[in-house]
Amino acid sequence: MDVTVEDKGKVQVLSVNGRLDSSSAKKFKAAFEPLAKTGHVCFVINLSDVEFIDSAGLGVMVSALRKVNKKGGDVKLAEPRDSVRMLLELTRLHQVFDIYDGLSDAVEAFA
Amino acid sequence: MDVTVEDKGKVQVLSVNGRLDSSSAKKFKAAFEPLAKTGHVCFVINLSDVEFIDSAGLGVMVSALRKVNKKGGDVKLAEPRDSVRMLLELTRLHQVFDIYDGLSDAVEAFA
Amino acid sequence: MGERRIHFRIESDLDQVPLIGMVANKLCSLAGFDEMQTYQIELCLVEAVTNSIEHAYEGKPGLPVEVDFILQRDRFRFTVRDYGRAMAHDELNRDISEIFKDNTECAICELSSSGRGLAIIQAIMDAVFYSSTGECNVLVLEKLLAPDESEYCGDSA
Amino acid sequence: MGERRIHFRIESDLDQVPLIGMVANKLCSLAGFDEMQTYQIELCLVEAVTNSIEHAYEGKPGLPVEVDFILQRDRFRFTVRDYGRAMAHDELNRDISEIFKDNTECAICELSSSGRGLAIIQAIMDAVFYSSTGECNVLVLEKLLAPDESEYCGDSA
Ligand SMILES: Nc1ncnc2c1ncn2[C@@H]1O[C@H](COP(=O)(O)OP(=O)(O)O)[C@@H](O)[C@H]1O
Ligand SMILES: Nc1ncnc2c1ncn2[C@@H]1O[C@H](COP(=O)(O)OP(=O)(O)O)[C@@H](O)[C@H]1O
Repeated sequence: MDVTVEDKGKVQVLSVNGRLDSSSAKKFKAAFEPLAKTGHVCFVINLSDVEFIDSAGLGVMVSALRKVNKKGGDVKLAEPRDSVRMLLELTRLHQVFDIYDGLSDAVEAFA
Repeated sequence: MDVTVEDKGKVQVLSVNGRLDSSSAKKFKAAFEPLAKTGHVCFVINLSDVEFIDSAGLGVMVSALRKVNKKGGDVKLAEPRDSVRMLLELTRLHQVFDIYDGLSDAVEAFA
Repeated sequence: MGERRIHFRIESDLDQVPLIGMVANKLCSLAGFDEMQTYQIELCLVEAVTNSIEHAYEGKPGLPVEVDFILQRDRFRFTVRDYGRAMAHDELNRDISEIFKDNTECAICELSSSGRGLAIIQAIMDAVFYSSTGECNVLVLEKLLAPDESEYCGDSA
Repeated sequence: MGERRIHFRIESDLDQVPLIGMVANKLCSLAGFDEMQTYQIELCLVEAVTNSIEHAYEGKPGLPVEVDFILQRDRFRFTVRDYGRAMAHDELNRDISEIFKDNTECAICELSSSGRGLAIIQAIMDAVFYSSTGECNVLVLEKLLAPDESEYCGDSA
């Protein structure tokens, strides 16, 4: 799993690939936390290359959301595969995260 | 693994799919032997759908060849994948079997 | 043909979990499950193995986690065995709908970042059993095959 | 990261061999081997497990064959263990070039339909060891990774 960060001005896009699970969750935190510390509150997680996600993967996304939500920000999700979308729906987290089919739609939603 | 037989007049085409190994070799024999018994001596083994072959798979092809070779017949191989071709070359059986890239070329070679 | 069974053992290290997850994925697609079902079963296995490592062994490395995959005519069963601390008796009796409750916007600060693993397993699998003998703990998970899939599984190659 | 290791056990039944072969295939492609190398390693594992079933156990079903896959930084190693009759000491010392000798047309009637398994293993793997303690027999097979492949393997996900 790798996380790449793209600075789109107001919005930070975190693109994750591979498996977002208990063994890689710390890598996600290591990418997210320095950005949150420097005051960023608007995030898009690009899930298009995430092949597998488990409850620990959901967990790091929820903590990210909680952290920025307090400061008036948001974490939006873009381009989840069917399997990831299924898990978001099963756990009812699709009611908490805004989910977009296109990455640019997710970024523009912050405008 | 499955074997389907096609009667092309003089030539019998045995199309094998899946894995030709020690657990499926008997299925190959069960398809080949009745044909050999009824006097057929010209065979093409269509390997295009064989994903995996091991020494037991080579073994049943060699026995088939031995059986018909004595009666002036032949077993030709058609459309092996790269991996199967590698194994035929490694074991030097490519010197014993005529191997064709196209199924129809193999059948026509008996004309 | 009869059942097919394969036994695995990994050490209690989260880095080993993807490996066994991917093996499960492969076995499920061979068993004829579609892509979504395959993901769901892999997910349940990953949740179960992760729980053995994190909870039964409290994160201690080098301890055995054993998985058996058993493919029967009408069902796919797997068991996850550890030799650590047993799960509390009522963990598997919690109300799933409470864990996956409707989330309204204003409750984001109350959302938990954990505690969804067992509920995911219970929502996905057709049967879930847990037993603990003091020496070892076994979680048994079953998914039924659709009739045509079990026919497919009957073929040995 | 350190080595990754996974342990499997199947029963001595030829119908179980494809399963473990396909698992090996999956692990090899995860380890970064290309399609041809992956086939070759799967082939060697299948030959080795088949030999344990057919020769060490003389075809008797229900007996354990254990396989360990060990992925290290620079090599992929697997071991096949059985508890049956040991292999004769000189089987692994036979001259491969004798088994894979040039075949001329006229010799077809002399071609053997068996006896190629160990020679295939020796031709493909980088290292082959066999040891027998009286109680159990272990065949160890190793394939070295190309430098860039071992780099790929270093990534945990
Ligand atoms: N295999 C296990 N052994 C011991 N305790 C377990 C096991 N699995 C789950 N538990 C207990 O059940 C609780 C809920 O587990 P779960 O729903 O998977 O969420 P999480 O693992 O995120 O806490 C865990 O916090 C733990 O106390
Ligand atoms: N795991 C094993 N245990 C005992 N004997 C073995 C084992 N593997 C191979 N052998 C012996 O070595 C011989 C050659 O094996 P191999 O080259 O694989 O060909 P085949 O299995 O077709 O005979 C076998 O016939 C058997 O006598």
